[in-house]
Amino acid sequence: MSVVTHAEKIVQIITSSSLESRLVDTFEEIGIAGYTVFNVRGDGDTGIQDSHIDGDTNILIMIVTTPESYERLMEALNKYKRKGQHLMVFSMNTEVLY
Amino acid sequence: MSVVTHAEKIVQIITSSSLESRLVDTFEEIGIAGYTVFNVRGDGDTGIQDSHIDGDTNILIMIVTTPESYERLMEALNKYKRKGQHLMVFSMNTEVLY
Amino acid sequence: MSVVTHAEKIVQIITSSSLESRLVDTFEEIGIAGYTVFNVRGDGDTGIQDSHIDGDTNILIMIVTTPESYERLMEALNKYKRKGQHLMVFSMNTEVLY
Amino acid sequence: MSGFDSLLIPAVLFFALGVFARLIKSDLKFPEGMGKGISLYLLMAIGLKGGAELAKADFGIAFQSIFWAFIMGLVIPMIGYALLRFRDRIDPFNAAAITAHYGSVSAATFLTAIAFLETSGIAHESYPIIMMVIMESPAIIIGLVLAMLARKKLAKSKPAGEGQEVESLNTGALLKEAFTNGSVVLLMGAMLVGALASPEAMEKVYPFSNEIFMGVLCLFLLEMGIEAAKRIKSFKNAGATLISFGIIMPLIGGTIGVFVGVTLLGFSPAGAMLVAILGSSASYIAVPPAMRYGVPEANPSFYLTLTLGVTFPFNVVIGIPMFYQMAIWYSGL
Amino acid sequence: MSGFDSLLIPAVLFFALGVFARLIKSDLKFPEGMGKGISLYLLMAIGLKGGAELAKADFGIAFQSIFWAFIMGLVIPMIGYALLRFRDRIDPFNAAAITAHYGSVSAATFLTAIAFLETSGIAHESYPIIMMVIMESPAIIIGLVLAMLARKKLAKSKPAGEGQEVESLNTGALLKEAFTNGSVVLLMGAMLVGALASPEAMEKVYPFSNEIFMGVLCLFLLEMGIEAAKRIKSFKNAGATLISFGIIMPLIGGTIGVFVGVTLLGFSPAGAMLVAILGSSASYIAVPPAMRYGVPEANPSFYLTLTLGVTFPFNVVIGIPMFYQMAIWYSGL
Amino acid sequence: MSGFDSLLIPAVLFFALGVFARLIKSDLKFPEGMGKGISLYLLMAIGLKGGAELAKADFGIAFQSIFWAFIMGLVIPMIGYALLRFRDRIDPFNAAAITAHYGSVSAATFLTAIAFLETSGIAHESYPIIMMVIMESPAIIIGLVLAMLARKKLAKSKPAGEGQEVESLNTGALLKEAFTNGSVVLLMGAMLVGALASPEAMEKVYPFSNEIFMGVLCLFLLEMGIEAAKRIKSFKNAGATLISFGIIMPLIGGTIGVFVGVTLLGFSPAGAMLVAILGSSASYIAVPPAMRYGVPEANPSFYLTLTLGVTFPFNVVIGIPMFYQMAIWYSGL
Ligand SMILES: Nc1ncnc2c1ncn2[C@@H]1O[C@H](COP(=O)(O)O)[C@@H](O)[C@H]1O
Ligand SMILES: Nc1ncnc2c1ncn2[C@@H]1O[C@H](COP(=O)(O)O)[C@@H](O)[C@H]1O
Ligand SMILES: Nc1ncnc2c1ncn2[C@@H]1O[C@H](COP(=O)(O)O)[C@@H](O)[C@H]1O
Ligand code: NA
Ligand code: NA
Ligand code: NA
Repeated sequence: MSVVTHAEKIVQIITSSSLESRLVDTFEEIGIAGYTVFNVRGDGDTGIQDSHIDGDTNILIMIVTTPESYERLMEALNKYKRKGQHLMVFSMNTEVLY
Repeated sequence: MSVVTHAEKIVQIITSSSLESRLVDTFEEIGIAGYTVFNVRGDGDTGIQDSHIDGDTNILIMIVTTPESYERLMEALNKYKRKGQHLMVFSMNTEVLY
Repeated sequence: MSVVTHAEKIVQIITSSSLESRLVDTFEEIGIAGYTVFNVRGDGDTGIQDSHIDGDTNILIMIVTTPESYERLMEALNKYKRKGQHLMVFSMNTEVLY
Repeated sequence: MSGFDSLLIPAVLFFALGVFARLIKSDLKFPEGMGKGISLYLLMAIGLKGGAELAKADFGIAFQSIFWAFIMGLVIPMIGYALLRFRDRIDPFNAAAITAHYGSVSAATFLTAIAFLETSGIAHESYPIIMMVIMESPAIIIGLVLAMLARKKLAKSKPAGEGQEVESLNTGALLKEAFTNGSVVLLMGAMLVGALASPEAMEKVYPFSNEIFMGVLCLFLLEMGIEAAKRIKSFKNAGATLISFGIIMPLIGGTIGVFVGVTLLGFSPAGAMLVAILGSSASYIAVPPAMRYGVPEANPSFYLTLTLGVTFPFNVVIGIPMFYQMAIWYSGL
Repeated sequence: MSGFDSLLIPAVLFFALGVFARLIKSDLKFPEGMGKGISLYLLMAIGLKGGAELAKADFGIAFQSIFWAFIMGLVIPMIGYALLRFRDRIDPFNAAAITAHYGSVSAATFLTAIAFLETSGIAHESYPIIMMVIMESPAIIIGLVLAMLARKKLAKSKPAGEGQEVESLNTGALLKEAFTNGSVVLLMGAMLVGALASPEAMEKVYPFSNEIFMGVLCLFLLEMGIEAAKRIKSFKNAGATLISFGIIMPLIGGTIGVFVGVTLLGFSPAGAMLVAILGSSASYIAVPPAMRYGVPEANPSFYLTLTLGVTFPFNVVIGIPMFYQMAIWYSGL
Repeated sequence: MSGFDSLLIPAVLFFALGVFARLIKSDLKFPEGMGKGISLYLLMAIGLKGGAELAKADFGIAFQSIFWAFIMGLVIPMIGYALLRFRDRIDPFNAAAITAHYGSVSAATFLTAIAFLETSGIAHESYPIIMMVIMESPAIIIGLVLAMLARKKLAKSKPAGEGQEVESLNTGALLKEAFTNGSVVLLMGAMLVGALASPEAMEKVYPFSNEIFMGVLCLFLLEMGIEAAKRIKSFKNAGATLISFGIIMPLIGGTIGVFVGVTLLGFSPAGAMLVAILGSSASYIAVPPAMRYGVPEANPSFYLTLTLGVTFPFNVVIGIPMFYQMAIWYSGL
């Protein structure tokens, strides 16, 4: 195939919208300039989150990142989790078209 | 890297919003407690689904699951499909941060 | 496991909503009949896109595709990019349940 | 109001604007959720209004209205099914799913009919509002039963195994859903509120529920115009048989409605026209989701193309003034 | 207005309809964002109205109202914390997070109380509106401080390392947030606009902010009914202690409010009832997000179940007429 | 109305509130789609109103208005381009994309100007409404043409291959889009409805389209204030040249508008001020999406920062009262 892609990582974070601005600040601090946010609903240990009131609204943040930034990002997110914040964090491999 | 992740599966289901409550009941039955729902639009064999009227609204349900629950989930979804329901089901590998 | 899945590709495109109708036309031209659209927000080189005004609204288009269509799609998207359009394009492997 | 004048009521003009915008491929579009939000408002408003009036209504006529609404909801989809299955033109699943829509009602069409009357200052009975509530459910049930019979027949002609799974569709749950459908509950509930609340209390609500009603309806029909025109591109897939069904069926349903309204219920021509619209219009709110799950064998694109793309515009532009003239003429016989 | 009549005001009836719809598992639901949009409207409208009236108000009473609102916002959550921690029934983090909600105010309950008065044509002071603004913030601070103390205590009893990280929560930022909360800013800002703009200019805004207000409130309470009923399924998890707290706490807060309103501020029974509602109602707008981040150890499902599922319905159905009677009786002593 | 009073009209105060909320980093925000929904309402309402009045308007003046609107839409972006390219300060693509916005119109600014007049009870011509419709499109075309020329020039100075692909942008489709833009269609369509529908029918729509208009506008400007203030953080990237362009350009456009309004069209000072706002304001609805696809080489963050973050607040706070005074003074010469 003529199209060349680059192996990178996708990190996805599901959390309450109340943490959005703080996470974004953290991204800036560790030098991550791009991210995408989805407004989502969901269910889990902390009950139904169906986005009808502010305390009840989930977001999913997706970051496509190079392997280097990936480590920094995961460590920053891990720190959040160790502070007791509820974040669901997972990652996948991806091929990015430059 | 100091951050440890666990290999799990992501299952994504795209279907009409009319099936949401039934699918959620199914999740509960097979012991899946967490899921995330995206309101989406789309096009496919059954025509444009652009979320302006109820019969016309797509959702995407995403479930992050351990390999064991994965099999149970896929079988339950397969059963839906064999009953003739329109579900688009696909899965990916993921690394989850606990 | 009794459930059989098929290896396919997921292509995701993040771009401004102003390109949606044109991309959809392109999909039709290269014979891709199904796709799913997410309304998203985001940040990147071109500034915050938070979906409050039309020039400021991001979408993510997701296409699940066979390996053959995948190449055609990526080439078509690459052409867009070479024309200077801002698209973020990346792909993943997936297992699809027929 | 002559036939042509009726096209010049603002709501119908905005509908036309929506269709036009889509035809010239304008990027005019409503944000997600706005149409759904507006239709909640409209159901609430019409319910409140109907309830306040029905509180002072004749119980006997109300009961009769309910009875005949139920009958219409059963008979019309059966006629539709027979038409669609004639010479086996349409397969039984699509026939069942499509016809279920015609037994039910399109609230937007009904509200446009009320706008048509109110703009011309013509009084009308409010019983048709309660009839609208009643007609949401029976059609769904008919659709499911027809599909179930088709499925049984198919299962017999096939080796066992495949068929049985289909059988296990939970019909009880589906029936329950037919009666707890959101628009039924909201409309019925708002009617109750309108009937229970004191007139003074209701007066505080009227600026919202009555005064701005016509304007909101215009905005809603603008979106409905866009939605209707979107379906045009599916006309070719649907085929001539289905498209013509989308025009013939409302003619039949509307004629039945005029008869029910004038002869069986003794309504004025205005009231009978509203009953005709109950008969002629086809739901695209409650029924499509029910059919999607209950009759997955049918193609949703068919029924949305027909109800939204053909029957809805037909009724808004032609049906409303025509059935009104028909009711006047028939009342005068 | 007798106690029973008060249940028949449209807003309360729509609340009941929402609860009912959810209980019968109707698929009635609001599009995403609609509830949030409506509550922006309601805050703006009540702010404009309050501001226009406060512009001609007595500065001394206004100042006293602010003072006592602040005190209520501090005292009520402390009482709540003591109740919850009694015999160590509820762990300190959940106790802190829950009680913070009770120091703050539920705008929907407050607006329903105003609807209750206006429907009956009873005049009321407008100082309670400014009190509502004041009470949004101190409760959040109390909640954070209580949780911080609990965290310190826990850290001592544990080996170092784990605890310290928790400590580093940025409390300064959280306090700032407590005061720049969206509803505080909108309410306060709309009050300023109402006070600054000329009466002629305000008159052009009134059809939107005043006339349709009651109707919009009905639509909002319909959604709140659905949201409240959704929490019922979490009652079992929450347990009897928490559920009964959800009823006892508003009784205490409301009684304090009646005392503050009648004795300390010299309000009419109508005004005192509004102060009682400030005391008895529990926030579910500003406080939950603050607690989610500030007290992550607490379970959000608990506080939403209590405030939305127990206290909100209790106040709307029982609290409002009851505190009004209490205020009348106490004023007459 | 003095210059200072004009700042106290509710719509402007709400704009200031939105800016303030954002500056103190309040979490006040509108749900997605709400702003888009409100702007559909505002376009519909202003169109209906304009249409009803234009139905009785002078055809000659209407035609002249259209003509001069078209000329303004062509001339203003050319002046802007020349300014931006002066000493090659801004690259041709960004210059083309930015200047296209200034040829077009900001509906929110225009509506605030109308609110300014109506709050003070000053009558104004309605021709500027039709001029607004006309001015949406030519600017887009100018922007595309300027970018195309720049691209040709660039292609010559580069080896073949790369340039050609860029060339293949479908300009025909882009022109079509300039004329079928959603707000053009809605505004034009609503004007037609307003002109065609009978006055009695329109009266039923007025509570929605006229009476609540001012209040809805307040809510809209609150959101616009938040949106405008969001752009402030991009000021540094944009640089001093662009920021000052965002203030100089509306001064030029507004002055041209006063001249066109008073001298060429013979409007009252109120009408001429509206024409000035057409000239001075910059679109952020129709033009940004067109430039995104049509001039992908330009940075969208630049044009949104300028139009929303600089020119919009400038016009709302300073431009409107200033151009009104200028029109009074110039009319009196
Ligand atoms: N297994 C899962 N798969 C997908 N999403 C999940 C899962 N568990 C939790 N979530 C999402 O994460 C949010 C918070 O989860 P929890 O902290 O468990 O309440 C939920 O509301 C869901 O949106
Ligand atoms: N190839 C595909 N890639 C991504 N989404 C798809 C694809 N095919 C279908 N979909 C989604 O699934 C929904 C239903 O598809 P269908 O049953 O083919 O009409 C569509 O509306 C799309 O949202
Ligand atoms: N690294 C990234 N990860 C995820 N989404 C991104 C990333 N970079 C950009 N985006 C998305 O792509 C959009 C356009 O990016 P840009 O062209 O860099 O402004 C942004 O608004 C984001 O939604
Ligand atoms: Na019907
Ligand atoms: Na309280
Ligand atoms: Na301009």
